[in-house]
Amino acid sequence: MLRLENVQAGYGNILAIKDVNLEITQGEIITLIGANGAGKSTTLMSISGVVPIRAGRISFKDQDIHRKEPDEIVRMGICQVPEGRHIFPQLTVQENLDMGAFLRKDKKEIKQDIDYVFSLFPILAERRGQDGGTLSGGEQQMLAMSRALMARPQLLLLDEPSMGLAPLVIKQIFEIIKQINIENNTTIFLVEQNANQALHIADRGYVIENGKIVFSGTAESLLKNTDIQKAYLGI
Amino acid sequence: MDYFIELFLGGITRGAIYALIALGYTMVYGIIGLINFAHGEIYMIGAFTSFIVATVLSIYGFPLLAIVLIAGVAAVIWSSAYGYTVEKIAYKPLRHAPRLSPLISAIGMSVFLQNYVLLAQTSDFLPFPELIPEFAFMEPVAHIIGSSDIIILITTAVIMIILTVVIKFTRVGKAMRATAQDRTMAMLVGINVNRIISATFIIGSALAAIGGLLIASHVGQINFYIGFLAGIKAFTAAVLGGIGSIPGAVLGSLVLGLTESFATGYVSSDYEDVFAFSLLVLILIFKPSGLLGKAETKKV
Amino acid sequence: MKLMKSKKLIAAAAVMMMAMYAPGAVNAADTIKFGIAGPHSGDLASYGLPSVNAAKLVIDKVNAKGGINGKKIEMLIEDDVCKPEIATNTATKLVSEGVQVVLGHICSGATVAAMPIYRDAKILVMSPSATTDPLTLSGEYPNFFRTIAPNAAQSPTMADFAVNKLGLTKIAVIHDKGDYGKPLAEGAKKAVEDGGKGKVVLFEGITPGAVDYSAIVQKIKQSGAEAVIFGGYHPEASKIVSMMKKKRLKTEFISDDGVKDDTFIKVAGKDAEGVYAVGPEDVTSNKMSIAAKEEHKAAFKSDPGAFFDGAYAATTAMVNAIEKAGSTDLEALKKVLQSEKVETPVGNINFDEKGDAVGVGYSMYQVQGGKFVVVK
Amino acid sequence: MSVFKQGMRGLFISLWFMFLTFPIMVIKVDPIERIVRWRWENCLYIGVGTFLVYFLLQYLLHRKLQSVESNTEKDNEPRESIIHRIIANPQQRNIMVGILLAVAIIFPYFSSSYQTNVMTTALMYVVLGLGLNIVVGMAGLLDLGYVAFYAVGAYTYALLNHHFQLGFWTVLPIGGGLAAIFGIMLGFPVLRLRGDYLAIVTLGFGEIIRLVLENWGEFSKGPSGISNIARPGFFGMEFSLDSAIIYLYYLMILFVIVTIFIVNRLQDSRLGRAWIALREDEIACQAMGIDKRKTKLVAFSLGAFWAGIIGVVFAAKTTFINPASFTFLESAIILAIVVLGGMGSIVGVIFGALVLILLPEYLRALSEYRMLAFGAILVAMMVFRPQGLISNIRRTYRFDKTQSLNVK
Repeated sequence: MLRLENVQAGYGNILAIKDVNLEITQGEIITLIGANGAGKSTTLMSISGVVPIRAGRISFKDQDIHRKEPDEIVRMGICQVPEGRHIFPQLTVQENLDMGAFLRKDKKEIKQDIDYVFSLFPILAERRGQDGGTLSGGEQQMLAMSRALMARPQLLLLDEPSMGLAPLVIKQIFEIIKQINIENNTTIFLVEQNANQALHIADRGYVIENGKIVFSGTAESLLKNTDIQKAYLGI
Repeated sequence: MDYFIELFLGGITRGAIYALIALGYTMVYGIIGLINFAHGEIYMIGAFTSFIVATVLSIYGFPLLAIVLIAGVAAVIWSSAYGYTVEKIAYKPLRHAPRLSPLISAIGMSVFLQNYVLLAQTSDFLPFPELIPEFAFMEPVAHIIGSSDIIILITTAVIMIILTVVIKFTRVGKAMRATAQDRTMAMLVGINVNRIISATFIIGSALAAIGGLLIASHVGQINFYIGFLAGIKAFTAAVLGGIGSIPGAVLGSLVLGLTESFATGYVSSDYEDVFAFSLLVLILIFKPSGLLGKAETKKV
Repeated sequence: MKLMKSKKLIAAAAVMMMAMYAPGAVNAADTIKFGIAGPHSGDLASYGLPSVNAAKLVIDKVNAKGGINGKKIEMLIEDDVCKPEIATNTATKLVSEGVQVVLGHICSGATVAAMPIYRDAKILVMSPSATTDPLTLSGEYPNFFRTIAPNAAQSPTMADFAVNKLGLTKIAVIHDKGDYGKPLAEGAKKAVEDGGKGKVVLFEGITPGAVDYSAIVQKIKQSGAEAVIFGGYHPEASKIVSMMKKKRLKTEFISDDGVKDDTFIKVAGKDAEGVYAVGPEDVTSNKMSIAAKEEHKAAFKSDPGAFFDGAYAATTAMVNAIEKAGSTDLEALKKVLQSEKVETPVGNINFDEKGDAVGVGYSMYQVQGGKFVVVK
Repeated sequence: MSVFKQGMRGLFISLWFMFLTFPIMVIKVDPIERIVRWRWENCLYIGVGTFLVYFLLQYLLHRKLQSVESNTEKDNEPRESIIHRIIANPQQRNIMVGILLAVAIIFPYFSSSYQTNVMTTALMYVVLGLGLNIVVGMAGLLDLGYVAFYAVGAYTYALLNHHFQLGFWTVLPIGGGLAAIFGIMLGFPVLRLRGDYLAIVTLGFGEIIRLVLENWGEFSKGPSGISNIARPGFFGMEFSLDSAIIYLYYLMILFVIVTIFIVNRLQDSRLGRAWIALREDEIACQAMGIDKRKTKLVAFSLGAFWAGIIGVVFAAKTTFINPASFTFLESAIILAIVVLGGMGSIVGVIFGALVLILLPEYLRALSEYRMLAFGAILVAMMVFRPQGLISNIRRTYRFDKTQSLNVK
């Protein structure tokens, strides 16, 4: 479904990802794990078209997307929940969700989808008139995911959904990720520092170090790999 | 009491004029964080375009109403075109540049546009055709408030309402607010940010053009330099109200207009601007983000 | 330490070199270098460009006849944008290029700033427009002449006209805070007060370029003034006059020669009717002025602008002086200018000891039927 | 992009500009005579001109892209400019400085006093730029009213000279000190404002100072200004005009050297580091125990001090000042010098001042087009080099094995 081949990208004089190759097939959950600054977020931003790539190619459903504008990429069905959530602070919860459906015109189905995300996260329904900036961290994460779902993505990119959240909330979020994957057949690309939790819901995983993919394999094989256990799982 | 009312109405009219220009500043600032110094020049170009079109039409003997409408539309079209082009040339390539670079680019653009109009047209003051007639029914109160004041007040009020509705409820308006609050995220939900920024410049320029037409017709003359002082004042008004905030720009403009009017009326016009700027300093000392500006919540 | 030492050495060397320096002799060229300085760009260009045209007309004629005593006149045109700090650069540039006489500058502030440079270089300067008093009256600039009367003559004319001619006693004096308008207004205020009959009920400055002047007009109304004396230029004057008409004020409006400009009538339109303005004495019947205007129309296909007559007169007077004196030596030129009358568009003039043109004064005009007409 | 496609694009852009400039360039009306002149030829010029400029830009862009590509292939290190390399190498730097100084010293002997005068003006702006650079470049405080302090210095000298016949050298420190006090007075209430609010307040302050000078006639002689200000003397020696110009020139050279020396030391001082840290992250700074307010105030008053000093020089140089010399545009030009040169970079500021002040003077040949060109150049410079002509180089410390071994 999504394929990255020899992708290079960076900011100014710094090359954040040097050579990234990875592939996702329809319906999978894959995870990209790595340390701070390894190039995880840059990879996602390159896919979304926010950070232009310097070399290589990115294709989605056999179409090159690396020269497309971010809005065209969203239109094709790739949606991202960025690191730090990026809620529109002065828009209400409702308006934040409306923004998620920005490119859609089917009012009726939008209404249905709103009901659907409220069923996933009932707390958001209570807060629908409140400004996004006033929500707690966990609620913001829920809102960010809901907003992304409003675009009915085929591929959902999640950047560190567990960051800064309480363990109980993290558990809930990961459960819902799995649920989204199963219920909607949404392909999920999960970037995490919390490797243990991520690998437990993922089908396959990649490990990135200094802008290069160093390991890849099924989630189970990664969980068993001793190097990875030492470096990322804290075992 | 009459004197007070006269000064009050004069101040409100002046405030309304500032508001039309200040809105462009505040919208552009809100969305890309740039003090668009060339905005005053866009206003001047709007006034010039309407002057040229109106004079040509009146020479060819068009009726007044047609002149007003065509001149107004032409001013809006060309000012917007200039606003759009200026953004594409001078600001868009600088999106990721250090913060002060677009500011210098804006100052350069302002100098350029002034001299462009000076050279292509003239350095002389030109008489602006009287597009707003003196209404007969206004005659009894004409010594207090003129017809053009009324037209300015009504137009500004209507534009404010339309703008508020557009920003609050339309797709473009929502996209503008989203882009202003978080540009990266706006991209990620599928907003074409470049197009929204262009739209902001176009709307801001259109408002400035209407301002240009109204003010030029009210004052009765224009030259290439009118944008500079009006621009600085409108910018002051926008900051006073809290830059980036649309109701703030309107409130700031009214406060500024009233302050200047009363300062002239009750103290001395020598220090009119001193009062205006002192008020600004005072308000910012006690409310560092302006009257209606939202204090920036910085997360650490 | 080593660095410090070398720096000291350099400083010492610099001072020494400077002391040795002597300005190189200006090479005697085979042309007469005629400087023209004033605002040729920027917002005040419309005051400076007519002088350039006037000088061109006169000098082209002289050159066509073979120049003065076999020497052609070469024009050096420099822009000072009416700014004092730029005017000093302009003046230095002209002086270092070996200019021998200068027509200009136009604005008083720029002229005052530039004069010491010309004075030290002993170069004759003649302005068609700089009216500030000290230029001639202080006696500090023996090389300065002008074809326009000083403010000292203008302010009393306005005050006297309002109080004695029109018989109005309550006067509002307004100015544009500028280096031209404010001293004029102050002079008018003093003249009204010294006259004893009139009373200044309001004295204020307005901000040029402000979006509207309704507040000050309301204030004039509130003060009960019967006449407004305005010191400043025509853009502000026309805005105030229009606003006064809009507010249905019947107060008389009297202003200076910055307003006595056809542009004022063009811009203010029918609101200009009845406005009084002081201006250089009427030259519309002067044959040379009419001829000069025709020349301008033929050469530039437009009507001459502000200070055209004065600039034409100044150029004529300077050219005449160079011819009669046979050199561009300041003292020789001064002698001719002070002793011999010359026919110019502003009359048959010579200059007094201080540098003001004799026989150039002010008269009062009123806008009647779209034209400035002399008030008898 | 194919040539045909580019051609179409160029054509489209030309058409757009022909439309854009249509009312202003083509129609000229005389509202009094009621004549309309249609200047269609201008439309043609704009069209052809735009088309050519478009292709020129495309060509330049193409070249730039190529060089970037070949550059990234070679190495990922950013390429250093020649100037950076010279600065980095102390030996080359000393030679360079020596040559520059020599040129500066003999300059008046090869040029007219006009050239010297213009150069003096440029040098004044070098110092002004360096002063503002402390505030904007180092401490990151956007100041749009810098000219106010310049005015304070100029009026200090003009008034003291006029009323008490105080000499240039006596007033020089007074002018600077007074400006610094004004800086503190302004800085005290406003420094807690965030970036752009600070900018507009400083702009307002600049205007207030100018308006007071304009209106308070009893104090400042109002708009008529103060004339006959004494030129600087040299131990009681008086100069002729030509020598005075040259004397001032050398004086400014000296000032520039002293300023560079001090600013350079400041940059490396504790204070300088505090400013830079403050510019980067205020909150982190406070957490590190930097007194934010005091540090900012020092930056503000130091910047003001330099403006005051140059104000005194300005008054002495023109011998006439009035409030019209201290408008907002002046502040904007000084700010442009700092940004154009490259924020925070001393060499950059010097270049910026020379370019921005000398350019309009030498563009005089273009007479009425010079301000148009000035505006266009400002925009073009920013678009093509937003980091400034010479961007600030961070001091890097390289670990050199051989050297460290030698030390042992």
